Amino acid sequence: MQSQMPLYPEQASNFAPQVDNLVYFMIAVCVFFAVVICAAVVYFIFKYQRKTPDEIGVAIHGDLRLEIAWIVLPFPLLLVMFGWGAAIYVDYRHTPTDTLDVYVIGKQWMWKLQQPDGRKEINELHVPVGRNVRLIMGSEDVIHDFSVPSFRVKMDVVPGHYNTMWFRPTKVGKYHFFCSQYCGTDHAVMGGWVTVMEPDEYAKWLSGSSGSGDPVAIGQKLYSELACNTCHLPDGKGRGPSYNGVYLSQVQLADGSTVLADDNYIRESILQPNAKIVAGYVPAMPSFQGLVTEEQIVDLTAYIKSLKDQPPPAKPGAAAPATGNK
Amino acid sequence: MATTELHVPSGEKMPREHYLNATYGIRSWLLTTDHKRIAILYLISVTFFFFVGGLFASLIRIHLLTPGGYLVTPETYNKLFTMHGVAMIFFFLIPSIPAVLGNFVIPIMIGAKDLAFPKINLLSWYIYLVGGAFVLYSFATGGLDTGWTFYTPLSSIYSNSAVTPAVIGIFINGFSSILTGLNFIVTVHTMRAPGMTWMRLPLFVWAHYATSIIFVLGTPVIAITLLLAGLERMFHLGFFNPAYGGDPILFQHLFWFYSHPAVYIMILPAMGVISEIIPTFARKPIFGYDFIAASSIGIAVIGFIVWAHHMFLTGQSTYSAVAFSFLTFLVAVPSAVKVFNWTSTLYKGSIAFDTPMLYGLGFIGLFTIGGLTGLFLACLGLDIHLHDTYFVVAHFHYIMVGGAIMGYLGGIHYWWPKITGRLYPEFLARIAAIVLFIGFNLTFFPQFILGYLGMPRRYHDYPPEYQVLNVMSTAGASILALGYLLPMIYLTWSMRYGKVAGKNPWPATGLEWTTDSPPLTENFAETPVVDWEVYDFEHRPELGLRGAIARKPLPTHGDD
Amino acid sequence: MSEHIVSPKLYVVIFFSLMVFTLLTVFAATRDFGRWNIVIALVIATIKASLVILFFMHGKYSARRTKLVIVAGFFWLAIMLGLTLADYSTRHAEPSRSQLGNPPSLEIRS
Amino acid sequence: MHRTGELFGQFQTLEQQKETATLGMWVFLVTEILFFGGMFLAYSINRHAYSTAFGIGGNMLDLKLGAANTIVLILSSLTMAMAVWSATTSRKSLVTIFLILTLILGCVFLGVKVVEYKQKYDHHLIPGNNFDISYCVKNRSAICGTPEELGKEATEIEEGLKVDPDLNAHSQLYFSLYFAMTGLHALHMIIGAGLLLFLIAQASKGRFDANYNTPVENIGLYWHFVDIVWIYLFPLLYLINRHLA
Repeated sequence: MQSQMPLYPEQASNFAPQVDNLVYFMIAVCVFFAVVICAAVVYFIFKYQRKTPDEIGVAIHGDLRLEIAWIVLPFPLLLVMFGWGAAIYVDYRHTPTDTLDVYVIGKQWMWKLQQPDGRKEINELHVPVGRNVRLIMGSEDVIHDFSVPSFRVKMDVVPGHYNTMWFRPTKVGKYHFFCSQYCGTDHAVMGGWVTVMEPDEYAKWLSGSSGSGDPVAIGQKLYSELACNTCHLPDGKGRGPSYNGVYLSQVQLADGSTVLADDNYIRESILQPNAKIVAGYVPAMPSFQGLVTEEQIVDLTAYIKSLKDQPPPAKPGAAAPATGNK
Repeated sequence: MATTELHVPSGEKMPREHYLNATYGIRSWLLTTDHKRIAILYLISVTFFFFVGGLFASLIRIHLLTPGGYLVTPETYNKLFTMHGVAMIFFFLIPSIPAVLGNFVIPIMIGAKDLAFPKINLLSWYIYLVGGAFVLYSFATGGLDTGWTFYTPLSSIYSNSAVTPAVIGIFINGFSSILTGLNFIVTVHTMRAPGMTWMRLPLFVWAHYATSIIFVLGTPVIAITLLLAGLERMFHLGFFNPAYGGDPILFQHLFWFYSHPAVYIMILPAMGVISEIIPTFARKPIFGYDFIAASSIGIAVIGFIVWAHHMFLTGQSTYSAVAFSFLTFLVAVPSAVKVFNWTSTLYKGSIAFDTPMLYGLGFIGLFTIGGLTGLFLACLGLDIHLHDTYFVVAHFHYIMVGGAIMGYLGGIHYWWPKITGRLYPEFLARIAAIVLFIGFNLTFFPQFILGYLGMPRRYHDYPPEYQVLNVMSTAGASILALGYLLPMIYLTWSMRYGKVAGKNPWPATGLEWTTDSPPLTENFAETPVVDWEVYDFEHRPELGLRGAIARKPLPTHGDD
Repeated sequence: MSEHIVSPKLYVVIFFSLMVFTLLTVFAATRDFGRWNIVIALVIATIKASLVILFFMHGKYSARRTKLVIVAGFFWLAIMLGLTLADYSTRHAEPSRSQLGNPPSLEIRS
Repeated sequence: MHRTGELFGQFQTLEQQKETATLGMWVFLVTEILFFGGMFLAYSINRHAYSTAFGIGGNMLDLKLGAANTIVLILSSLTMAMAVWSATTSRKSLVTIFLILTLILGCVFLGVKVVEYKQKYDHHLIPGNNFDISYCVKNRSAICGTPEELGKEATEIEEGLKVDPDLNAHSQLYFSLYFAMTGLHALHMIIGAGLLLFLIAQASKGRFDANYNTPVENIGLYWHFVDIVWIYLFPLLYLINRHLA
C-alpha cells in the first residue's frame, strides 16, 4: 500500500466522496468549536491567574442572554449535520433497482459469496466498475458485518434475516474488506479483497480461466484464500487436522479404521469432508463441492503433497474445540 | 505556573476524634454502616478492578504493536479485550465516582448524618463484591470472549468461554447500582439540612441525582436482559435465538436501553466533580448554576431516548434510525451548555493551578473532543463508515477515560484532604496530572485516524499499513500507565506522611468543608443550618478571604 | 405527612370490581374482536392495575412526589416499549427472506 | 448510628423516617416495573412476529387454573390491604390474622403454579430437545385432556402449520417467555412469602400499631405490585387469541 501514512482510505465508490465531504464539514465545525473553547480557557487561566493567596474572583452568576445564545445558535449547525448525514444514509438504505445482486453468507470465520450467474467465491468479491452492486447478506451462525472502508460502506450480517447494502465502485483496484462486527475467535482474519474490474475484464473473469503457474504456489495461495488455514493449522491445534506429513501416511479415523491419505482421499476430504472424520476432530468443515474447480483441487493436492516431509504434529487433535456448530 | 501556595496555617492538627479512629478492628469496617467507611471500602475494591482492567489493557496494547500479533493467541486476545471492558465498565467506571466520592460527600454536602438507608448502602457493597467474585471466577476459569456487549447469539449459543458466571456476576452487580441510586434519590429528597434548598444543592449532588435516575430506571433492564441471555445459554430457552425465530437485534435494543444511559452514569458524576472544582479554584460562583443543574437532568432524560444509535447498521428501520440520530444530536445541547458555562466561570476569576484544577481543565478539553467526535457517530452518513471501527474506540475512551477517569482522579485529589485529613505532595501530583494528559492524548488520538482509515475494532491482527498509528498508541499507553501508578504511590504515602490539611484547605464553599477533616462519624457535631447561597465566596467572611462581607441572615426553611 | 386511612368498605368494593373485570376479560377472550383482542385485554388489565395502585396501594392519597415516581416508572416503560416497537413496525422497507428466496445453493453443510 | 426506640440515628423525626421508607419503596417498585418491562418488550416483539404460534401456545395453558389463580391473588391483595388497615388503626391481632391469610393465599397461588408447570412438563412443552408442540395430539393419552379437546387442538395445530410452517420453533419462543415471565413472577411471590413470614413473626409480638407500621405498609406495596404484574401476565399469556380454536 502507500508508503507514507494515509489520512483517509482510497475513495473507490459513489459513497466515498459524499462521506468524505461530510466529514470535512464536520471536522471544520468541530475544530472551530474546540479551538474557541480551548482558546477561551487558555486565555482566561492566564489572564485571571490568582495574584495573591486570599484574592477572590468577581461574582458573576450567569447571563440569560448568553445561555439562550449558546443553546440556540449551534442548533442550526446540528440540524445541518443531521440532515446531511440522514440524506446519505437514506440513499444508502434505498437500493436502486438496476443492481447486480451478489449473495453473501457469513460463517465463523469466512465469507462465501455468489455472483448472479452462480459463480462462487470465498473471501473474494469481484465486481465491475461503474455498476450498482447489491449485496444480499445472511449469516449461518452469529452476527457478522461486511465492511469495505474504501467504499465507506458496511452492514451487519444477522442470522435469521437478510440485510442488504449497495454501492457503485468507481475505481478499478483491490480493496480490503473486513468483518466489522465481533464474531468470535478468528474475527480479525475474517476478511478478504474486493476486486473492482473493468466490465470486460469482469466478463472475462466470469467466464473464467484461472491463469497458469506453479501448482504448489497456487495451492498454497488457495489454502489461505479458501480459509483452509483458519482451521487446518500446521500444529494440528485448529478445528481441522494439520496437512504436515499427511500425504501417503496412514490416517487414523474417528470410527477406528485407518485410511491411506492418497490423492483420492484428499479430493474426497475437500468435496465430502464428513465422509471420513480424522480421529480427535468433530465434523465441522463445509463441503467445497462447486466452490473449487477440479483444477484447484489439483493445485491444493499439490500443495498438500509438498508438505509431505514436514514433521507431523505430535498429538493430533489434542485440542479440537467443540464449537457450537449446528 | 504561578505559585499560589495554599494558605493552610502550618499549625493545623488532626481532630482528636473522627470516623477513621472512632472504632478499630476489621469487624468495625466490614460491618460499618457509616457512608464514609463504605466509600473507603468501595475505593479499595474499585481500585482493584481498575488495575485488573488496566493489566488487560496493557497486554492489548503490547499485542497490537505489530500487525501479526505475536504476543497472545486470537482466543486470548479476544478474552483480554472482553475482560478489560467488563472489569472497567461494570466494576470500575460505573461505581467509581458515585460509590466512592458520592457516597463519601453527598450526605456531608447536604448536611445529613448519613444516607437514608445506611444498611442498604453496606448491602450494595457486599452485592458488588459477590458480583465481582462471580466475574473474577469467570476470568479465572476460561475467561470470557464475547465482548463486553454480550451480543447474542455469540454469547448465548456459540461462545465456549465462561459466559454464565460472568452474566450472573453482572446481573448481581446491577442490584448494587440500583440500591446505590435508590439511596441517593431518597437521601436528596428527605435528608437535607435546614436551609439546604434544592437551588442551594451543590452541582455534584444534582449530577448524582440525575445519575441515580439512570441507575434506577436503566439498570433493571440490563439485569433482565442478561438474565434472559443467560437463561438462553443455560436452559436452552429461546428469546433471541434465530433457530426459534427469535431476533438477536432485540437483545441489542434491550442492552443499549441501559448501556447507552450507562455512559451518562459514568460521565455525569465526573461533570459534577468538575462543577465543584472549577468554582473553588476560580474562587467565584459557577456561571449559570440553574442551567448546569437542569442540563444534568436533561442529559439523564434525553440519554434514555437515543439508544438505537448503536444499531444504525443492524437492519434497523430507516425511519427509526433517522429519528434516533436526531434525538442523539439533541443530547449535544445540554452537554455543550455545561462546557460553555464552565469556560465562562473562568472569566474574571482568581484562578489557581492546584492539582484538582489541572484535572478540571484537562477534563474540559478532553470532554470537548470526546463530545464533538460523538457528533460524527450520531451522524447517520458517517456512522456507515465509522461504526465498529477504532474511531468508536477512541471516541468512548475520550469520554470514559478522558472524561470519567479524569473527573474521578480530580475528585479524589479534591476531597483527599477531607477523606484522610492530609494533603498529598502537590508537585508530584501536578506532574502526574500532566503526564496523564499527554499519555492519554498520545494513546487515543491516533485511534481516531485509524478508525477513519477503516481499522475495525476488536482485531487481534491488522493490515500492516495501520502499524505506525498503533505504535504511537502503544507508546502513549505506556506513559498513561505511569501516570496512573504515580498517584497510587504518593496518595498512599500521604495518608501517613502528608501535611495536615485542616477543615478547608482550598478554601471551598460547600458544607463538607465546614466540618472536620476527617469528619466525625456523624459528620457534624450539630446539625448545620445553611444560610448562604451555593458557591458564594463574597458573603463568607469565615473563609478568611480578602474582600468578603458579612451576609444578611437568609430564610432557612426548605422549599421542598 | 398526614396519613389517609381507607375504610375496609372501599377495599371490598374495589375487590369486587376487580373480580368483575376479571370475569369480563375472560369472557371477552371467548369472542373474536379481530385486532382489538389485544387492546381490550390490555385496557381491562390497565384498569385493574390502576385500581390496585390507586386504592390498595394508596396511590390516590399519597404525596405528589410519590405520584411523580409512579408516573415516571410507567413513562419510562412506555419509552422502552414505544421506541423499540416503532423500529420493528417500520421495517417493511427491507426485503424479507420470503421475498428474496434462498440463494440457490449457498447452503453450507456442516 | 444510634437508635432511639423506633427512630434510627440518621433521621430527625419519625415522620421523616417513614416518609423516607415509603419513597424508597416506591422507587424500588419503579425499578421492578422496568425489570419486568424488559420481558414484556421481548413478549410484544415476538407476539407481533408470530401471533399464530403465540395464540396456539396460549391455548395450551389451562384457563381455569389461570383464572382461579388470578382470583386467589387479587383476594390476597385484599387481605394484605386489610392487614395494613388493621395496623394503622392499631388492631394488633387482626394484623396477624390478615397477614397469615395473605400468606396462605400466596402459597395456594404457588401450589397451582406447580401443578401447571408439571402439566407443561407432561405435555412436552418445556423448551429444549424434548419440546414438541404436537406431542399431545400425537400421543392422545388421558394426561393430555379429553379426546374432544385434543381434537380441537389437532385442527388448530394443522391450521397453524399452514400459516406458519415453523410453528414448533416459534411456539418454543412462546413457552420460553411463558416460563421466564411466570417463573420470575413466582420468584417474586416466594420472596414476598418470606417477607410475610418475617412480618407475621413481628406482628405476633404486637409491634405494629398506628405509630409504627412502615414494614407492613411497604411489604404491602411490594405484594400489590406482584399482583399487578400478574394482572398483566394473565391476559397476555392465557387470554389473547384464545377464541381462534
